[in-house]
Amino acid sequence: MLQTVLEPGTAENTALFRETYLAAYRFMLLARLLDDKFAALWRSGRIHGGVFLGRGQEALSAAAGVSLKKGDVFAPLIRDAAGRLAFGETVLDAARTYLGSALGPMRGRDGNVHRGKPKEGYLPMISHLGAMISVVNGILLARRFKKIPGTVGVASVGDGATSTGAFHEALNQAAVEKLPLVLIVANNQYAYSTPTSRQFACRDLADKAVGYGVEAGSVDGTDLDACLKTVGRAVARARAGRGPQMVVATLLRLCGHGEHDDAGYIDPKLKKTPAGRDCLKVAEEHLLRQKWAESATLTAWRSEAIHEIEQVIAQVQREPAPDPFAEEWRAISSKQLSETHDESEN
Amino acid sequence: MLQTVLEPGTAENTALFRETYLAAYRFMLLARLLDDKFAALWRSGRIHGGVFLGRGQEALSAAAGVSLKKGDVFAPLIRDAAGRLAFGETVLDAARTYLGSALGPMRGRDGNVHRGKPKEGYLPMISHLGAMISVVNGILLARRFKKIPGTVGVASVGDGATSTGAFHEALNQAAVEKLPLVLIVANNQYAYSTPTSRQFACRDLADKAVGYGVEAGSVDGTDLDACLKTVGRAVARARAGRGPQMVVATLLRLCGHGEHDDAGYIDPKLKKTPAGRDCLKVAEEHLLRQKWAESATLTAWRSEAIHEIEQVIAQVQREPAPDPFAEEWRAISSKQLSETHDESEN
Amino acid sequence: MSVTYLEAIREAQAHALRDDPRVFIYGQDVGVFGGAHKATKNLAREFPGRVLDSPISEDAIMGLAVGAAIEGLRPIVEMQFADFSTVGFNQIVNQAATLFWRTNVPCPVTVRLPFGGTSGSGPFHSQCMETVYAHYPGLIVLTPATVEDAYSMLLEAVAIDDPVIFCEHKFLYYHLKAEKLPSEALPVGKARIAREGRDMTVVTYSAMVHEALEAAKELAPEGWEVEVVDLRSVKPMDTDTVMASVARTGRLLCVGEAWSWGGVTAEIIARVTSEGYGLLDAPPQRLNAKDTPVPYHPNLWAAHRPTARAIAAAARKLLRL
Amino acid sequence: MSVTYLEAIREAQAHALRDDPRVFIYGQDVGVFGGAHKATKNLAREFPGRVLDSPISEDAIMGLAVGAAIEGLRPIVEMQFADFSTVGFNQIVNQAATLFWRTNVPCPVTVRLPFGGTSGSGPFHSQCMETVYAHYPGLIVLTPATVEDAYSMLLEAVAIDDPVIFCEHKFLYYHLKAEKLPSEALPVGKARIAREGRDMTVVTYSAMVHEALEAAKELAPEGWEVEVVDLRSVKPMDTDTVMASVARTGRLLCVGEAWSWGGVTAEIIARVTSEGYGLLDAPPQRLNAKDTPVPYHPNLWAAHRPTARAIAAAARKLLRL
Ligand SMILES: Cc1ncc(C[n+]2csc(CCOP(=O)(O)OP(=O)(O)O)c2C)c(N)n1
Ligand SMILES: Cc1ncc(C[n+]2csc(CCOP(=O)(O)OP(=O)(O)O)c2C)c(N)n1
Ligand SMILES: [Mg+2]
Ligand SMILES: [Mg+2]
Repeated sequence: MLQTVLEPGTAENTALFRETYLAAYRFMLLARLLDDKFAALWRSGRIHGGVFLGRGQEALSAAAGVSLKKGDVFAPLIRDAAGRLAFGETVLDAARTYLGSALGPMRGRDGNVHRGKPKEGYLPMISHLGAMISVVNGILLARRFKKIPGTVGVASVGDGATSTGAFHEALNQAAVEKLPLVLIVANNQYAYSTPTSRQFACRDLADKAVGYGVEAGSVDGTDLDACLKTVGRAVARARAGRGPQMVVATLLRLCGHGEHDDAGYIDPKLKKTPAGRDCLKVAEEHLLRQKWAESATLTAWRSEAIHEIEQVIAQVQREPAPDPFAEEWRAISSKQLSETHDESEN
Repeated sequence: MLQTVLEPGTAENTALFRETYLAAYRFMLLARLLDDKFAALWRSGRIHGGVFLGRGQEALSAAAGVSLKKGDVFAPLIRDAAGRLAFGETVLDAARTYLGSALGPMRGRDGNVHRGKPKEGYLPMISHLGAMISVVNGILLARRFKKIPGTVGVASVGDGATSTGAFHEALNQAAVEKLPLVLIVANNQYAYSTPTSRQFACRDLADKAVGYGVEAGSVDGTDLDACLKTVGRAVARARAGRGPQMVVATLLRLCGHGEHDDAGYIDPKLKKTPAGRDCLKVAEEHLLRQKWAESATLTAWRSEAIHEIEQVIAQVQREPAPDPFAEEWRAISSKQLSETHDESEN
Repeated sequence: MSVTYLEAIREAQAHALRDDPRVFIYGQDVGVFGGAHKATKNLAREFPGRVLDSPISEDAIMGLAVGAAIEGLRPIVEMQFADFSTVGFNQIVNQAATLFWRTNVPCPVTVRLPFGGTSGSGPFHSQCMETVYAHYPGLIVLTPATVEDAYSMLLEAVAIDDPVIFCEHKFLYYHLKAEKLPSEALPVGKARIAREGRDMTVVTYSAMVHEALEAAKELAPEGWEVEVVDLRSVKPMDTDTVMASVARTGRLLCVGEAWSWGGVTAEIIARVTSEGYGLLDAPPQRLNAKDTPVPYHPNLWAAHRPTARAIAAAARKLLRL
Repeated sequence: MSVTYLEAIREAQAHALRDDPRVFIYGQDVGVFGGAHKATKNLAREFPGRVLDSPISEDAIMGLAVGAAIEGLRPIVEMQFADFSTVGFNQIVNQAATLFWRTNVPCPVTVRLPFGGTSGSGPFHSQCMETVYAHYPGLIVLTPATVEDAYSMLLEAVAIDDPVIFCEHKFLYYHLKAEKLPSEALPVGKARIAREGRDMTVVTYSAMVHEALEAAKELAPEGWEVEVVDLRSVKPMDTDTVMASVARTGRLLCVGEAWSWGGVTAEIIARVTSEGYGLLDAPPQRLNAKDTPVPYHPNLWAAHRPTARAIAAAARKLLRL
C-alpha cells in the first residue's frame, strides 16, 4: 500500500514513481513465486481443493494494491495474489488459508482465494462472481455516513464477471450514490474456457462505462508502468470525489483457470499478441532498461522472496489443522439464539 | 399487428404509413378507454388487487404492437395495454383477466397485467422486473434452431427495470447470440415514486447500448409519428439480422404507479415539458392537422370503442368466477408425478 | 388511540433511527414516498440522509447492506415484497448468512420482507419465504403475529448482531390493531401461548395465529379447548414451549400459510416426534397452503390458504383420532 | 468396460441429443471444453450447434431455457455448481415453476445441478439445494444415487414435461462405477429398497445412500439388519415405499447431507408420523449436516456431513430405544 503519483512529472515525482514501481514489482515477484509454490504444493497433494493463479496478471493486480492506502477497501478476485500482498496481506495469511491452518484468518473454514479480513477493508470473496462489488459499495457508503473522508474501494473482476447481474446492479448503484469505487476489469480473454466472443458483444469492455455514467480508462495489463499510471489516476479521481471509475485491462491468463486445467483451449495466436506477454518479464526489462535495478539485485530479490515463502510454508505445515471436536458449529454470532437442537447429539 | 414501413417516402408508402398511424391511434384510443374502465371498476370495488394504467405511454406501446407481425413475440409490461391490443389481444381477454373470469386466459389464477398466451408469442409477465427479456431470447433462439426465419421479439421495460441484473444479463445474452430482440425502454421518469436521478447516473439510457454492442435509437415517446418510425426501424433492423436493438423513449407517466397511487411525488415541472404531453392528444392533433381524420370521425371511433368495452365488460361480469372445488390444485403438468399427498384431505 | 401492525413497524424503525445513529434504511421507494406499504412514512423527513431510495437492484441492495454492516452500521433493508427477495437471494444466503461464520465479523442486517397472501395479490405478491431462509444456517427468521411483536421484535431484530429475515405479514398491516405499543416483550426465540387449552395444541405463526385463534373459538362451544402456540420466531424455533404444550394436550396440529414441503410445519413435527414421541396421543397433523402458486382470484385464494374454518375442520378430525 | 456416474450423465445427454432434435444444452463452458466437470465432453463436437456456451448469467440462462421450452424445445441447463443457481433462483422458482400453472403451457426444462460436498470444496462449491427447490410447487426434484439412476433418470428428466431440478452429486462423479448402462429402470417417483433389513429403516438419497449402505454393513455383524431406502426423487416423494418399509421395521432414521431445518429428512418424518403413526416402535430420528456453511478443510468437512460411522452410531442409538 503505497500511494502512486499521478504523473512522473517533476524530478521528485520521478523518484517517487520509481519507488512505487520497484515496490509493485517486488509484490509481483513475490506473488508469482508464492503462486508457483501453491501450485507445487497442490501437485504434491498438500493442498485440497482448487489452486487459482494470477500468472500474467500481476502487474495490474499489484498496481491496484499499491495505489491504495491504509483505510481503503480492496475486494480482490482469484487472480489477485499480487494486489493482496501489496494491500498488506502477509505471505503467512495466504499460506495459512491455502493450507487450511487453524491459525489462519479463515481458520480452515474457507480456503485458497476465499480469504480476507473484513475489518481491515480486505474483503474475503464469496465464489459468486460479481457479488463483492456491492459489498464494497456498502463500506464506502458507511464511511460517508460516518464522515470518514477519502476512502477508495477497489473491486476486481474478470471479463466473465461483467456478464453477471451483480456486476451491473453494483456498478449502477455506485454511480447513483457517486461512491469512490474503482472497478478493475481484468480482461484476460477467457472466463474459464469461454472466450470473450461468447461473453460479450461490445467492442471494448470500457464502452460499458458511459452507460453507467462513470469514467473509464483502458490499459495494457502487461505493462506495470501503464497499470500504475492508469489505476493510480482512477484511484486519485475516485478519491477526489469524481465518483466511480472503471479500469479495463487487456492481458492474457498465462495459466489454467485453476491448476487442474491445462488451458488447452487458449488460442496460441493470442499468446503472441502484446496481451500474451509476461508482465513480470516486461517489468524486469523496464527496470533494467531504466537502470532502476541491476540484474544481480533482481536475483537477490528473487532469492529473498523464495526464502520468505519457504520459511512461511515450513512454519504453516507444522501448524495445527482445525479440530472438528474443538470447532464451534455455529453460524450466527448470537449464542443465545443459536439452535440448541444439535443433530450430532441425537 | 400491422407492419410499419421504414420511411414515408414514396406516395405509396405515405398511404401505408397513414394506415398504420390510424390503426395505431385506434389501439391507443381503445387502450386509454379500456384503462379508464378498469380504473372505474377498481374504484367501485369490482376489481381485486392492483390496476396499472398506460396513460401517457400509449403511443410508444401501440407502435410496438403494430410493428410486429403474426409469429413475432411480444413481452409487454404493465403500461402496454395499447401494444397488447395492437399485437392481437382482445378486449375480452384483457377484461377477463382483470375481472378474474374463469374463462379468461389466466383462469383467475393470475390477474390484471399478468396475462398472455405464450403459444401465440404473447408472453405473460411475472412481476419480477427484467425477467421476461431472457424468455424472449429463448423463443428467438428456438426459432433459429427450428430454422423459422424472420421472427422479431419485443420486450418492453421501464426506466426502473434497467437497474435489474436480469435486464443486463438478458440484453448481453441477446447481443452475444445476435438475436432479433428489440428492447423498448419506456423512460417515464419514475419507477413507482423513484425519480431517474436515484435510478441511474448516465446521461441517457440509450448510452447503455454501446456497452452491449447493440444499436439504439432515442425517441420522443409522446409522438406517435416518431414512435412508429423509430420502433419500426428497430424492428426492421432486427428482422434483417442486425442483432438486438434498443429503443429508449422519453415520456411521462400520466397516472399513478397503480390506481391506488395519487402520484403526488411527480414533479409538476415535468408535466410542462414535452415529455409531459398526452400522446393521445398529440396524435389526435396530428390526425386533424394531416387531415387523416375529421373531428367527427374521432368522436365516432371513441363511441365505438366505448361501446365495445361496455359490451365486453357486461359480458364478462356475467361469467363464472373460478370455482375452488372444481379447480385442479396441481402445479405440474405431469399428473402421474404430482404429489398424491393432499393437505386438504388430512 | 390505537396502533396498527403497520404503524408498529414504522414506529419501531423510528425508534431505532432515533436511538442508534448506526441505523439506516435502504430500499425501493422508502424515502420521501414512505415505501410501497407506507412502513417508512415520514421517516426520510424525520431522519434526513438516513432513509435512502435504492435502484431496483435487490442483489446490490443486499450487498450494500452487508458492506455497511461490516463497517459497523445496522442497515434495515426493505424488500418491496418478499417475493422480490428471490433476486437478492444469493447475497442473503451466501454473503450475509456466511459472513460471521467465515470471518468472525458479525453481520447485523435486518431484511424486512412484507410477505404473505392478501386477496387479489396473485402468485408474485403473496409468497411466504420463511421456509427457504430458515433452511440456511446463519440467518434468524422472525414471524411476528401481533402488533406488539411487530414492534418489539423489529427493535430486537435491529439490535441482533446477525442477519435477521423479518417476515411482516401484509394481511396484518391494517387488519390488526392494538391499544398501544408495548413496553416489554418476550425475547426473540421464545414462543408464546396465544390461547390456553388442554385438548389439542395448534402450533403456528404470523397471520395463521389469528386463523387458529378463530378456529379455537369456533371449537369452544363444541367442548374442545384448543391451545394455540404462536412460534414468533421460526428460526430459532422454541421447541421447548411446543413440547411442553404437546405434553399437556397430547395432540398436535401444525398450521402454516407456506407450502407444505419442508415447511415450518414439517420441521415442528420432525422435532416433536423425534424428541417428544411419547407425548403424542394421536398422529401429528399439518395444514398448509395447497401446492400451487398463490392464486389471484379471491375465491381461489381463500381456498388455497388455510383458514379458520379449515383449521377447525382439521382439528375436529384430529380430536376424533 | 465400466461406466462412472459422470459418464452416465454424459451418455444420457448424448442419448437425448441423438434421439430428440428438440434437446439442446446450455451453460457455462459446456461447449468445446466439455463443462467444468466434463459432463458434456465431446457433445459439442458430436452435436454441432446444440451445445452452447453461455455467458456467466444464470438468470438469463434460465430465462432463455424457459423461452425455448415454450417454443417446444427441451433445454438441458448445466449450472456449473448448484451453489450458483442462487443467482438464477428467481427464474427457476418464479418463471419456470409457475409457467404451466399460469398458462397451461408445459415447461420441459431440465436443470442439472452438480451439487454436494467433496473434500476441500468449501462453502460455495458444496451446497445441497434440493430442499429449497422441493419447497416450491411446480418443480420436480431428482436425486439419483447410482450410475444406473443417473443415466435413466436424466433421460426421463428430459422427457418430463415439467421443470426438473436434477441434483447430480459431485462426490459420486468419479467414485461410483457400474458395469454398464441400464436398459430398464424404475420410473421417476418410485423409491428403491437399496438393501433389505427388518430391524430399522434408513431413508436417504444421493451420496448418503452409500454412507447408509456402509453403515448397514457395519451393523450386520452386530446382528442388526438395516433396510436402506433410496428415495431417488425427493419431489415427488414416494411415501408409500417408505411407509411400507417402516411398517416392516418399526424404526426410522432419515439421513440427509443437506441442512436439517425443513430438509428432506423433516419432510419424511412429517409424512410418516402423520400418515403412519402406528407403524413406529420408536421415535423417528434424523441425521443431517451441521447447521453451518460447508467447511473447506477436509477434517471439518468430514465432521460436518453425515458419514457411515455417524449413521451407524445414530442407528445403534435408535435400535436401543
Ligand atoms: C455466478 C457464478 N457463476 C459461475 C461461477 C463459476 N466460475 C468461477 S470462475 C469462472 C470464470 C470467471 O471468468 P472471469 O470473470 O473472466 O475471471 P478469470 O477467471 O478469467 O480471471 C466461472 C464461470 C461463479 N463463480 N459464479
Ligand atoms: C425485481 C423487482 N423488484 C421490485 C419490484 C416492485 N416494483 C413493481 S413496478 C416497480 C417500478 C417499476 O418502474 P419502471 O421499471 O420505471 O416501470 P414503470 O412502472 O415506470 O412503467 C417496482 C419497484 C418488482 N416488480 N420487481
Ligand atoms: Mg477472464
Ligand atoms: Mg418508470
